[in-house]
Amino acid sequence: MSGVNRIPGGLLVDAARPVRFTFEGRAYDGLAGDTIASALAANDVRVLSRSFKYHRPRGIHSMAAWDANALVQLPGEPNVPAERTPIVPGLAVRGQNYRGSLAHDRDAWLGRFARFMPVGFYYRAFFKPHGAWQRFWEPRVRALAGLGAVALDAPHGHFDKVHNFCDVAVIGGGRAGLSAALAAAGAGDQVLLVDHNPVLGGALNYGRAAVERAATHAERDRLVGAVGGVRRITVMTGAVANGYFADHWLAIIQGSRLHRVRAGRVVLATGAIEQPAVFRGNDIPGVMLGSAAQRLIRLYGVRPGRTAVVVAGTDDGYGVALDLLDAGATVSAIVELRPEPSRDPRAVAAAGRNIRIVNDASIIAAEAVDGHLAAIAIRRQGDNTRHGEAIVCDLAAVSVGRLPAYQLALQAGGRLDYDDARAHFSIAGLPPGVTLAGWTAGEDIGANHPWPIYPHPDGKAFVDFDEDLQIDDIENAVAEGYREIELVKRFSTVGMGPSQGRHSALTAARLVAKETGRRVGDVGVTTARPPVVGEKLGVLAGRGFDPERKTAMHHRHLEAGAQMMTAGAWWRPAYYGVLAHRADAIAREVRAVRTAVGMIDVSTLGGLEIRGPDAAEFMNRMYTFTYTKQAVNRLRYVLMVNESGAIIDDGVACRFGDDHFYVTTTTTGSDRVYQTMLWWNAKWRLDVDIANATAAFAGVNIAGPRARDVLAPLVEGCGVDAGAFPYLGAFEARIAGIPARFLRVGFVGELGFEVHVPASQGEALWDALMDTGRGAGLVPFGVEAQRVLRLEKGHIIVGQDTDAMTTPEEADMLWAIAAKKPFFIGKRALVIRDKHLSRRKLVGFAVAGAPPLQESNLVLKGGNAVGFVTSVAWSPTLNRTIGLAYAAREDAAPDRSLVIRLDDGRDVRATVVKLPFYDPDAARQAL
Amino acid sequence: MKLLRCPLNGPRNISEFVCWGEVADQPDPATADDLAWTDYLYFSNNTAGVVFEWWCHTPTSYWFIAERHTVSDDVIRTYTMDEFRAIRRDGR
Amino acid sequence: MPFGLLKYGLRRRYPARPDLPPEPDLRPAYDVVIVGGGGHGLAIAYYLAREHGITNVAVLEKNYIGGGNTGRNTTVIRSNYVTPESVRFYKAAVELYRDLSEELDVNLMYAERGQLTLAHNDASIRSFRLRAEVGKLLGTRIELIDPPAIRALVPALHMPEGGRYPILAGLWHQDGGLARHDAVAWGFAARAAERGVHIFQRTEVTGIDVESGRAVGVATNRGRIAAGAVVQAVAGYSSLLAKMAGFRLPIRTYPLQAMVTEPVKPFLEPLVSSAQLHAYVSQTARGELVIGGGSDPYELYSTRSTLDLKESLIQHTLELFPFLANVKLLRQWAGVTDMTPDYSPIMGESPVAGYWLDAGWGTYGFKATPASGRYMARAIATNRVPDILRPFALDRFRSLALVNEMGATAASH
Amino acid sequence: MTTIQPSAYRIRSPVYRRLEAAGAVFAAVGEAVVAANFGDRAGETRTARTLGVVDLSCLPRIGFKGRGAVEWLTAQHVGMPDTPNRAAPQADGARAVRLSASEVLILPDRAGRSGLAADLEGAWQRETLQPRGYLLMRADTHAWFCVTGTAAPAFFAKLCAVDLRADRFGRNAVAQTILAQVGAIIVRGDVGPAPAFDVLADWAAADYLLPVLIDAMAEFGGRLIGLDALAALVADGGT
Repeated sequence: MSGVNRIPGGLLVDAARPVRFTFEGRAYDGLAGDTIASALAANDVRVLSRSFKYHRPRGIHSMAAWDANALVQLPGEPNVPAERTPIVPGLAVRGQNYRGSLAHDRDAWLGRFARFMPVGFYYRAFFKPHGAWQRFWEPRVRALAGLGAVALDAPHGHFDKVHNFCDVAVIGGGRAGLSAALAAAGAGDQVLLVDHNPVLGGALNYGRAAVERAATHAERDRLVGAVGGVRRITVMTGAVANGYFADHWLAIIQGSRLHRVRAGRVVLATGAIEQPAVFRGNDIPGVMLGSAAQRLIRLYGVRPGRTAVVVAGTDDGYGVALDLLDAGATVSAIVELRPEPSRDPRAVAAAGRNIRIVNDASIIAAEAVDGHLAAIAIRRQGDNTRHGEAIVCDLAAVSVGRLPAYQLALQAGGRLDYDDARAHFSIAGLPPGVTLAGWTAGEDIGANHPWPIYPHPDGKAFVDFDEDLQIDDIENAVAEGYREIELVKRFSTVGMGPSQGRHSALTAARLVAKETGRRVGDVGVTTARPPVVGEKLGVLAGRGFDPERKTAMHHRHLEAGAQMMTAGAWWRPAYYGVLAHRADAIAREVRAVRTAVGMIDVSTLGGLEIRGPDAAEFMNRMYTFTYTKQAVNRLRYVLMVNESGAIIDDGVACRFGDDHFYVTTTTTGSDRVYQTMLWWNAKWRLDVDIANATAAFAGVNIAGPRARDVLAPLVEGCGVDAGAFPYLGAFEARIAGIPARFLRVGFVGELGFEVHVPASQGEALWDALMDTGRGAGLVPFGVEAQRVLRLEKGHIIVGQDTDAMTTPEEADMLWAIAAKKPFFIGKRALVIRDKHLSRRKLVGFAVAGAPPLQESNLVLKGGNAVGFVTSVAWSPTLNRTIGLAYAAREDAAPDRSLVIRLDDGRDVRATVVKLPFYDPDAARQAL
Repeated sequence: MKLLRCPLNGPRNISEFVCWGEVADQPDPATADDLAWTDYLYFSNNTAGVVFEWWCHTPTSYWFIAERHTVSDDVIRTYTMDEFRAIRRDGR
Repeated sequence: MPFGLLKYGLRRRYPARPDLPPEPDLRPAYDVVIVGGGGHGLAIAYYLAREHGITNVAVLEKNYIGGGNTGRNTTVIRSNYVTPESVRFYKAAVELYRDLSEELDVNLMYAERGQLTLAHNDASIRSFRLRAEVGKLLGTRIELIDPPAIRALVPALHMPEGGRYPILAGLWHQDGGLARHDAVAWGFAARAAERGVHIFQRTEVTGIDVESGRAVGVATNRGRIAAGAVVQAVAGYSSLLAKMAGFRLPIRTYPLQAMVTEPVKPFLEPLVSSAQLHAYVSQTARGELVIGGGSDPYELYSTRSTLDLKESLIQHTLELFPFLANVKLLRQWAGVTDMTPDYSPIMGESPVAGYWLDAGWGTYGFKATPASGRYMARAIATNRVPDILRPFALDRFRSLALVNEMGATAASH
Repeated sequence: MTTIQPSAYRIRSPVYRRLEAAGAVFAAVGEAVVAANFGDRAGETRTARTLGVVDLSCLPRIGFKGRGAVEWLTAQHVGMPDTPNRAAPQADGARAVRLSASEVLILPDRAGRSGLAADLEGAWQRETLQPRGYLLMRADTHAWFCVTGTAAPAFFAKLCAVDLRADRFGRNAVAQTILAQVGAIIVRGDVGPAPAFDVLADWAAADYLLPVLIDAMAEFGGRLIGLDALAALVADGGT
């Protein structure tokens, strides 16, 4: 048995397959195909959750998950729409937003104090005395806030994304959508037909447009059958079209997968959303939309109630009444809100089946017993009694009109107009390629009831169920001076909840129009933004792609016990050893380079090939130095400044031919420098080709007094002695059988060779060098040791010792500027910078002892920060702490004294030292 | 996702491109005074309307010019550098 | 039950206290015309009236008040910048915010929950330490903290040991906080209106009247208005208004997007952001998660939303809080931001006499509101730019003496 | 037969450790080593028809770029596609992939028999005529993965925003785009009966990309396969 309210004929459920699940800890039986809400309704469970502000009991309202009334809690998953979520065996469901039990919520008192919580009340109170909000009130408000709860240990789950392409995307699989899909496919288009329901058919599956269902079902079967027979139509059911973005780019969510669909054109057949009537108690479980009752009956085989009252503001109410009769419910009355009796055939049929029809009536209130509908109080024309007539019922089905599902249309740029005659919003102003069909287009959809709003002296007539907003709240917001609908929304929060105004926008617009004496069309609705319905963050994230780059020697570093660090997308060895002995490891590597020989992986440095007759001229314009006179097989330092004159990159340029420069860049700079070079030459059109060879070259720097001992045995066709291969020389030769480029550099201040080889042979190079180097005491060293070594030499690291403002002048690198050149990028700006010299200068400094100096500690003068430390390290070579820092210009001279503030607030004195700290006459690198 | 037609690669999602802003003519550094140069460096038209912009298709590092409306985000046309020079010569 | 609310519950008729009085008649001339009815424009009006007795002031808003970036930002208030000039200025803003609820007699829901910015590499640690040291020197509450301290502050945070985004350190800024953005605009509007300031909505400025180098009035869709002084405070449209006054600004305009989830029970107290992941997250008093990131990649005068930014932003958010995978995003929106080359604002004089600039706020406008309002008002009233604003003068772009704050943005607006 | 260790060779694939871990049996192709199979030739051949990926990173290839490159190659009797983003098969099974008006990539056949790349490099080095473009070390800038099988377009749709469906992206079509956030050149060139797509992507990112490809393939039963499977396809499918 799957519930006392179960009846035969549910389109989506399988009576032969019961499914057991629990709600609030108690076990229930539903059927395969049931949603949580339908299964509970079948078992006569009416209260599903508690409301946001007043903690009022709430249950099924739309049966389409358009509102927050039926949001429930699953383990680790809050705010689950019970009206759409299928039950599975063992599913453990709970209500939301209550303390104690769903039936007896200890926070329910909030509802009784509603009158003390008028719209925007929190702006009026809670802030005195000073700080009371943060210290006292906010924690209490937050404790009551939120709906469901997240579990901090909830597993991420599997989500992913795909791209999808079609000529025509049809959103909505009802009558209009099916027809549009067939038409487009007939014209030869590839069609994607998207519907959020489990099956196609839309309202044809549950609505009752005519007295007899047979015709409706026949039409559905014909259309659905036809679509199934067309290969050019791809059908996606259970898929929500959640966003329209530029150039027909649609976000469609099916299960845990996001489809990003590029469509040639889009047909929106999203149907219409039935609207609630506003009266006291219109949120009580048992009061629901007529279409909700019909969905329960036709889709799930559930009788929505035993004794029903139908509130009819449109003719559809009579179809609902007929369905309720067919479902075995008693229909005590149809309360017709319009002055004239309906002549609709369904009304005639209803009368014919002896249903009492009360014409020209209005609603006073719905009354609840034990949190569930017990009666509807109505007032007939001429009845002047205070309480009117109470009609006992456990179901009130409300049909007062519909609102086109305009969300996607408005996201696409459409706007709403109000049709006063039909009390209806219509959509206009869509971009090319987006069209509407069916109810969304206002086709075959009757007039709405113009004013299904029935204020009550005691309130509780809800305009917005999500936010517990009543008629007064909207009126009072206007009275407070918030006359624009956007301001009313922001002040009252109407439409801000999970249903994003689907059920409140029309009423809010009508009320604001009345209060401000404007047309509903002039008031309008607030901007419709993506998504249409709430979308899981996991679906949006999918399988995140986060590329990383590894050098050819990457795994050799790991095998050698390196601690790796990131530099942009690259992985680089920081040092070789364990974290616990970090300092020792770095010092050991430094000493090895100073006393024997070390090797560092420099593959991550950018490598650019500049080739062509204008190569030298191009270099001259891109970099500050001069390159026209640079000899072949020599290398030269390169410094790049931006158009504002700030240092942005450096490296070396090797000239391998009159028309061929090979230029290195910083690790993180290569892509940007490459793009920049191409951009400038798109303007200059010099006869030069620029190619990015960064990934193509693996490289090592072998540095130390014994560097030659490592290389000599392996290098073919070129000597490595000072005569054949002087400092700043650059040659192409082979090493261990591998074609290579050799660069004699001095970055770390020792005899040093950079060797660049094809990436695919980089590991082989590393292996060969480690092998032959063993005798010479070769050790690999990492980025940290290199930082110390270059600091001892006073070489800057762009981006660490420079910031977005640093000029060559500030960094004391005027030696790298060829001022006589007519032009290089940034030259003109540097002329201006020279006229307004900054107050700072980059200097070398040393301090006595080993105070806990840190990079970014401030350099103070007269209590003000005049600069900061950019690099600092204990020098194992010099046995003292040395560093680089920005200091006041007047303190830049050697032996001046600086005050540096430590993290802990203490000040230490440092002495400015002429750079470099180590080997001032640069003898060692020139060996 | 916006589509942008790359003269080399055809229409692609705009996420495959980077934009370096409105095309601005560099004054002659030899003759321009500081005011003119700082104008060129920082003071942009920031036009609300149709502009010519530098765009680069990153997978191919291909630079070209797009004529785009900065309010509607409509791309009127894209140009190879040669095409752009041609229309510039025609005094547009 | 705070006493303030009893009057509402105990009265039969709702005692409306209109924040916005019925619109007055437009005068032909005002001492000061403020273009832009956002937080900044309304704050300038309020302080002109309150601190300088200048009440013959009109605020012209082309749409509805607070409808621009005031109502679109993610309400972060902080002073953890890089340069002493910026820290001094934003510190002044934070101090004004602390007393602003009482001053405006509106609960702005100002709460100093603290802001934590995460460092995933040593470059970030260096730049964070610089911000911490500058902040400490100038008396803000800010420090660099280690992973155990981070775990204690935000137990919900996912802290990977290795990988691309290890959490190596955090910049903990205890002064960082949140306020209800709309209420800030409404509060300034209400108290300015009380003092006689005229606020006009749906009133668009179509031209600036300049006579012999001096601004003398504005043209609007409701006719011309003469003015002793004109201020522009129109975030997102600064260049266009300046163009009406006849000059260009060092500004490029980009959309900035943000998004919000459905409400969930509170689990996150401080504001958490990561520069490298270009994401920041805070939880409102209602329980929603507000999520923001970096500006859009190209210039656009539009508040449209994009799917690709939402995808990357949420992917990065889940790196920090993976357990949010089943929480649902409810809404995404955008503002239009005026970015300057140094990410610092432009305040003070313009090339046109009597025409004042409050522009170039990029993503920092909301947190500056009371300070820019107060000191801009002082500048206009005394015709002398206060020292605290001088570093942000337009002419810094002529001497290339920029106030570089690039390091302080990257998604911690 | 003696087992071949990739680490015994100078030229090594950026993903050779992953191939080893997957149980690859390696074979020498000229100076290069490739994964011939993973111990299941028949199964791999079946997989190749639905969805498989082969690492061809070690096979030789070369690029030419800049003023005169296309003219010089044409003079060398290289069949040249007349528009960019098209590939032209050559007599010996190699392909000339035109990447722009002045850039061409020479891919050998997937068995690595073609000597065209080496011949052209030699000829270019000996050449004195200017201009003749400039050489690009394409075997080292890009790793090379070949994705085969009928499910390939659906698989690519998970990683790439370009429409690669058979009727939209035909034989010898070329797309230079972004694949799983990495810049990539995708060349359609079928193997026997099976659609095949050559993916050339950043050499340094190959060790990131391959696992991403394999993860995205799982849904379709796709996996790593060896060069033998391609040979088998050609044999029983004919080209």
